Amino acid sequence: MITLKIDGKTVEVPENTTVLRAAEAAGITIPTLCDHPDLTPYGGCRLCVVEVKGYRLPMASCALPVSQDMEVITENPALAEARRGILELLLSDYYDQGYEDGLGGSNELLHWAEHYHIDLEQAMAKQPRYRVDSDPNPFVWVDMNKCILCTRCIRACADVQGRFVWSLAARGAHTQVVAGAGTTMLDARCESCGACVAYCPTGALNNKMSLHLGAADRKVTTTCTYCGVGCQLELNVKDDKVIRVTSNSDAAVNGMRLCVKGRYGYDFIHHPDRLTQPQVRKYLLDGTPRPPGRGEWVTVDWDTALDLTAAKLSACRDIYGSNSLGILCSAKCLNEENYLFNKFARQVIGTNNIDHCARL
Amino acid sequence: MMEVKVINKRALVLVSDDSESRRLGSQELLQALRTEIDRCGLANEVDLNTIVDVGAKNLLPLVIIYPEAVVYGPVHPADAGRIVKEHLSQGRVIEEMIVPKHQLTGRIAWLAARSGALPAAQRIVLERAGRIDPESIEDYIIYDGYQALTKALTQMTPAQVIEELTISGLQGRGGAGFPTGKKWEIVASTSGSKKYVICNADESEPGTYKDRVILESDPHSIVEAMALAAYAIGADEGFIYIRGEYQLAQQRFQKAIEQAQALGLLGEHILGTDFSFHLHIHSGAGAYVCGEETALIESIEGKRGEPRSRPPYPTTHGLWGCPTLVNNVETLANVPPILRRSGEWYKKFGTPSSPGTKVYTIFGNVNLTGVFEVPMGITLREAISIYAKGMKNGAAFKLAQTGGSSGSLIPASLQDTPLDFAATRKAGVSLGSGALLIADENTCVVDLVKVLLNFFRFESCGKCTPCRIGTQRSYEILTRITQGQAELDALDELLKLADQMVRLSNCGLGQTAAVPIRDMLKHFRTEVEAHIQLGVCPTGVCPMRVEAPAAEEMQPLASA
Amino acid sequence: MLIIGSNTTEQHPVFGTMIRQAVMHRGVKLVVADPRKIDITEFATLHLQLRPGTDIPLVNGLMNIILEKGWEDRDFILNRTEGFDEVRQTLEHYTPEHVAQLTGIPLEKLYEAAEILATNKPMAVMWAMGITQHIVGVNNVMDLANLQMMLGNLGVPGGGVNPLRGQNNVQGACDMGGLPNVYSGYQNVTLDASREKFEAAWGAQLSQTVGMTVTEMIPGIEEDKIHALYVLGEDPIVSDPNSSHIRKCMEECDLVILQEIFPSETSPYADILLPGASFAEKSGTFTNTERRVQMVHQAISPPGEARPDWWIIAEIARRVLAQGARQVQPAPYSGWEYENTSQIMDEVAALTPSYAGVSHARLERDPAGLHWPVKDAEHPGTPILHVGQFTRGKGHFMPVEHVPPAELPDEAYPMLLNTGRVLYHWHGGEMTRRSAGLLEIYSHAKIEINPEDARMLGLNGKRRVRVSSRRGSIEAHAWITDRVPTGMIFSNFHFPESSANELTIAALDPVAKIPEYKICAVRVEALD
Amino acid sequence: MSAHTTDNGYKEMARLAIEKHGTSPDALIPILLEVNQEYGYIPVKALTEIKKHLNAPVGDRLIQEGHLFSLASFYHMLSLKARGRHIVLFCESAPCHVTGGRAVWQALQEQLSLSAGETSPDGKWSLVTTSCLGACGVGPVVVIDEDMYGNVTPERLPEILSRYE
Repeated sequence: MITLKIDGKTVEVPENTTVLRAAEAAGITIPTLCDHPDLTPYGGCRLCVVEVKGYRLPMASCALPVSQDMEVITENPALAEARRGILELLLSDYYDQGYEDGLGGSNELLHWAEHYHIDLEQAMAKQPRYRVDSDPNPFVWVDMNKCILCTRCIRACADVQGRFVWSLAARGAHTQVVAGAGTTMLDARCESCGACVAYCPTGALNNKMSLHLGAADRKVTTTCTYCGVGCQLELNVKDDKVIRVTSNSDAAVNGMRLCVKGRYGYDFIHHPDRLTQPQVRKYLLDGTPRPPGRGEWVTVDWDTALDLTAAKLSACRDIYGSNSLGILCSAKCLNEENYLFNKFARQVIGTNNIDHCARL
Repeated sequence: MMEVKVINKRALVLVSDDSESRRLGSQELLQALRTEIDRCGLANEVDLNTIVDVGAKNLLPLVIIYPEAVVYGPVHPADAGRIVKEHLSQGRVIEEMIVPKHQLTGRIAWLAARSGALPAAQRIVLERAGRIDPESIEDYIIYDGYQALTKALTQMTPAQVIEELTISGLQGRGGAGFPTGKKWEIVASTSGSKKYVICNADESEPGTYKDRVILESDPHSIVEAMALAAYAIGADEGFIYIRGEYQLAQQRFQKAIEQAQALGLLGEHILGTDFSFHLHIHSGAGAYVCGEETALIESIEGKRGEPRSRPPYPTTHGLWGCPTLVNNVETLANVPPILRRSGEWYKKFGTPSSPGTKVYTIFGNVNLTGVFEVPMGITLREAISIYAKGMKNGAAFKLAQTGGSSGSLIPASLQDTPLDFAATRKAGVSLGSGALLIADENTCVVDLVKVLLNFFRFESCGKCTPCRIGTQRSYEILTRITQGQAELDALDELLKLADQMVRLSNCGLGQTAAVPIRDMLKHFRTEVEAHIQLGVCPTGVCPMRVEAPAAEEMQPLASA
Repeated sequence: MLIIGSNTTEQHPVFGTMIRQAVMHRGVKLVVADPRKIDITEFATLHLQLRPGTDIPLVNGLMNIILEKGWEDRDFILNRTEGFDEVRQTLEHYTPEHVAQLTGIPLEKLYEAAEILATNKPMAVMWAMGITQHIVGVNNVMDLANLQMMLGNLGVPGGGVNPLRGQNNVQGACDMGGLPNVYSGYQNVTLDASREKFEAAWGAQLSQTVGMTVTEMIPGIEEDKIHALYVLGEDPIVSDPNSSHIRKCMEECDLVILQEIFPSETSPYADILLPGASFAEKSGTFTNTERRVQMVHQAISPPGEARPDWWIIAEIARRVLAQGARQVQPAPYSGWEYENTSQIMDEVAALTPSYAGVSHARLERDPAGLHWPVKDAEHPGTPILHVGQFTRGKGHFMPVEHVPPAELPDEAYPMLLNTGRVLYHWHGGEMTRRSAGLLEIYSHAKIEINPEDARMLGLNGKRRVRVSSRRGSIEAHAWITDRVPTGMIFSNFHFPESSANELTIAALDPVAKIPEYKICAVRVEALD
Repeated sequence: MSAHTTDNGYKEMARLAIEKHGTSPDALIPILLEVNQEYGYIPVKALTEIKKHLNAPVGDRLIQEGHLFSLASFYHMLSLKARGRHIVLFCESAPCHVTGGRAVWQALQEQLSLSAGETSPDGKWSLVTTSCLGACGVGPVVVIDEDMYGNVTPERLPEILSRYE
């Protein structure tokens, strides 16, 4: 363990911790844009500079490992001025066309700019440098005019997803983030997991499906409905609609990771094909024999549907015996629901003919 | 193409000419000297000039003669004949007229420390340049080659090798002047089963090509030096990162490696000892920033040349995370001579604070351009007068830029500052790589700095905000000034950008990119303000109107 | 790490990303055994491209080499297991040379694989449907357990046999008694003690005989054994093998009740269609493949009249109990009055030892979830099974012999069909085909065909193929790729119009009754 | 520039470069230099072929076309654009600038009708700026293909350019 002093507070952290993380452990927030706890430190944006005793110039705390008896100052007028300078520089290359992005108001660059009282209007670039919406990926909206080259997307794709879709191209004033060999994301083997969007601090990479949908009323943490990994995700809800799915570093199974289906495959929930009314075949209501093809559907209320179902099931059981019924429960449904189906088959019907698609 | 220039002996005579000297007859002395020089037919070989603020009044007027750096004083007009005849004509120093060194004060106090030997006799780094066949290891060996390695491997411990270097006082020639012995010591004392030696031959500072000359004319000296370094720090593998454009240097170095391997001077069990060393060439691919040691390491590792955050430094976390020694070509070239002779021997050259010699390249608006090696501590004025044979077309000297793009702008008022690490640092000037760009009165400082910033905005790796965006914004402001489109507050903005680049950049590139801006505003503010307030470029270089769109369109590389 | 029969990066993408990172940053050595050059192979130290259906020879061959080299964990075998000698005898026929011939894997790769797997400890085996969906699925799994016992890799963190469950809550559905032979928590229906416990709890007499599996029920319709089906969120037409046969059976069924969120391929055969709620519209729990029980939280209301499935089944249960012959006595858990799923979980906990300590309140407090068995309200859960001791005491080695797949290519059907899913779609595709973006990226079924085969078939630039088996035929786009070896094609079942399950064979594993989805013989023809 | 610009040509080129330099990370830039030397630039298809040989994590990353592209676009000696038959390199560093480079640059652009980085429509010329070539003693410097011209003036340019077909 290493002991150091941050803003006069004594902090003890493991070796190889960065000063920024050590400060965080001590409850001190150092502004940063390029750093993220999940990603390899980069030291690019320089917003996180601090003063360290023994060093002439401010140091980037996100890339500086702690050392024994280090003395760090994280904020003073000179550092605030330095941060304002960095933010102004970043904003001078940041162009906002004015649309409502798909992040729901979580732009870290603008957050810090406001924190340091920067006149956004004056500081922002007046001209776009890139085409807005420059990639055809159906999930990821790309607007490189908002890119501050923090490379979180690149590192997310490398350190989290392991796919290496994004990289930096060119250098100096022309440096930019590109997919693959200057191709589209999908051509660069993108799996559309959206990790790059989740880590982007400015909305240069954005949720295309959520553009113009604004901020969520609330976020509901739940378990993904697709595969057996059981990722935790946050359903962002507005007006009783899911407008976006986000991930959270705290999730025990998956952290910030999600796959394309988990993050973006949610729109089936609101698909017009959804069954919204109980339906029964007309012949059942008429009490006539079953026609070929079972005849037409009639929409009914719940009581009708439930009574009819109960009547038909009891009849079948009473006529052919309990074991003439088969119950298929579902690996997509809740534990509680599957338990009830098991109870239904065994207690109510009296059969062990219950199974589900585990084998399929 | 470029050959090493044989340096002509010429002299520079400086006469003190401040008000006190004048009162004591310096103008008459000047006149007398000029007459005597003309009379002896030396007008083409001797430069006569004045100097002010030289301290001790009892010595005035005084005369300084370079390259010997001899100070006479007080000198009367009547002494002019003797000085010209004996000293300038016959090369005999007039001992009884010399000012004792302890009496030297003021801006010439440093001369006390200066060694007086003639430059031509002091070639250490370029000792063999032009004298041997660079593609012949036999030639190298005949001229004392591999003696240092043999001596080190058979008679010295690694610690003794480092000790000798420490005694020599050798400092890194890449620009920062870090003590070489200390650097070796750090790497040697860092534990690690694998260590590397890297020779930084990514010589990209505009105007600097001394390393190329060394590699092309004496490649074995670097092979030997790297082997010595490896022995001293406990490495068994080394890389030389040679600038991609230096094809001939790469070929010659490759040949040198093969020859050394064939003779058992590289590879396993060198000279029958337990010491093994494998040396590889890594070609640069065109990136100025790779001259920065951590960017260079990234580049060897197959990545973009983006400098790392430091600490940790390469001495402990270098190539592939292993302790790594990175030295510049010129630094290494000094190593075999030091070990062959001794650290004490080396210390006799140059100044006490910066022992040894320095190899310079000089170019620009001067009569003679080229490479020369002299003891540490010559002045800029000497370099121009003696080695570059004066300004071209008799134009007036306006400024010099030392050390390539990242160096300082030195105005005429600082011409007499000795070029060594300590003195330049004190004067707020960076010695840098040893490139001396000499510009005359027809050069517009704004135009020059704009060119420099244009260079930086493309050579910045783009990683950190202050450098990537700061260089671009600075370039845009400078462009506006040359177009007559700037307001006076643009200068404050420039200074602010420069300050951000210096304080907040990740590496030296961003930090030094600000130097020309600061120097320009420090030494040439009037000229810059003339562009803005009067709407004229005093030298007539700048267009002072909008020729093309100020900011170029940037095209995304992506097809999308 | 050994991945066998799992296309991890596409089927369990988030685990896939973790494996990639482990390889890159923790230096994990990865061996992938798969007939296809699936994505994860690019991260593999070694890819064993075995012939489909030769998993047992491969695993036996690896064990043979391990014994030959003396890499087995003798302490573990001696102290923690039994039956090793029989396995050793079986392994004798699986010489590396013989195995190389059976599997098509070069000899040196077998040796290399054995060395990587045996000398890097701990070593984890991950597998999925590529192991189980064979007529020898159970044997495959047992053989992997043999391998891990031999290497002492069970009951240690980072080791183990790790099945990756296909669906989000397969684990939970099994845990909850959604199987014909067990009540919740794998309490056997044929065991008197279990049955009596549930009879007392539910107040009803319960059946003593093991019920029918899904793969028996549907054909059972034809045999007049089954007259009514109540199907919850399933689409047997698309997801079961040999679709045309399934259609015929469903057609005949007297009563089909389908509880779903979308109309499906099965709904034309239904008599009553009950609109259920999606995962976003109800609260409860799912249990993931690591046996981790986690909360599902309702975020929005169900659309229209749709209702959570627990509400619907409870309503039906009450109504069925109210009429007809079967009577239920008053008992602690005989009723069907639930206000929420939390109450249901309390009932589960009361009746299920492995879930005894699980409650919604506890899961809300600890969002990391609980790994069952959770023995009581204080028990922390069990992330790793078999630490120190196997459930049954000693781990039992089971000798396993190779059995060739039920249907292999012949003259009429010369190619082998392998089936599975792709990254962008899910199972029958009911949800993912209704996600605009997913459909945009992957809009129709693609059949993977090796370039060499494509040339032989005269595909020559043509896009579409017809694939036929003894059971049916489909048309689809061809994707010419060396992901598949020659002689084999790969198809998914996400698109009903060209679902691979029109072709697959309903040959079942004798124990687990899992169909052999992974292998059948087909014929491929180029179209237009 | 002898390699074939066919799929097989790229394949062969990639194979040879890998054979020569290996697949460790430090081989990447040498491989790219080799390809650039062969074709005069780096065709994206060649990147794809190189990538195929690096089908396992190299260091802590899996090498994709993107990384190779990123490198190629970072280093100036590597070009991602096809270039003309003759490449005119103009040194735009300060030493050449103060000795008259500015005028030479204007003249060069006018006489070739090209801006920096452009290639003429007939594929004859590519005009490329470079930083210092270390020939500052004879600035301004222009390099055409392998030939270096020092002390260039606007007046000398037509004669120099006329030497190239």
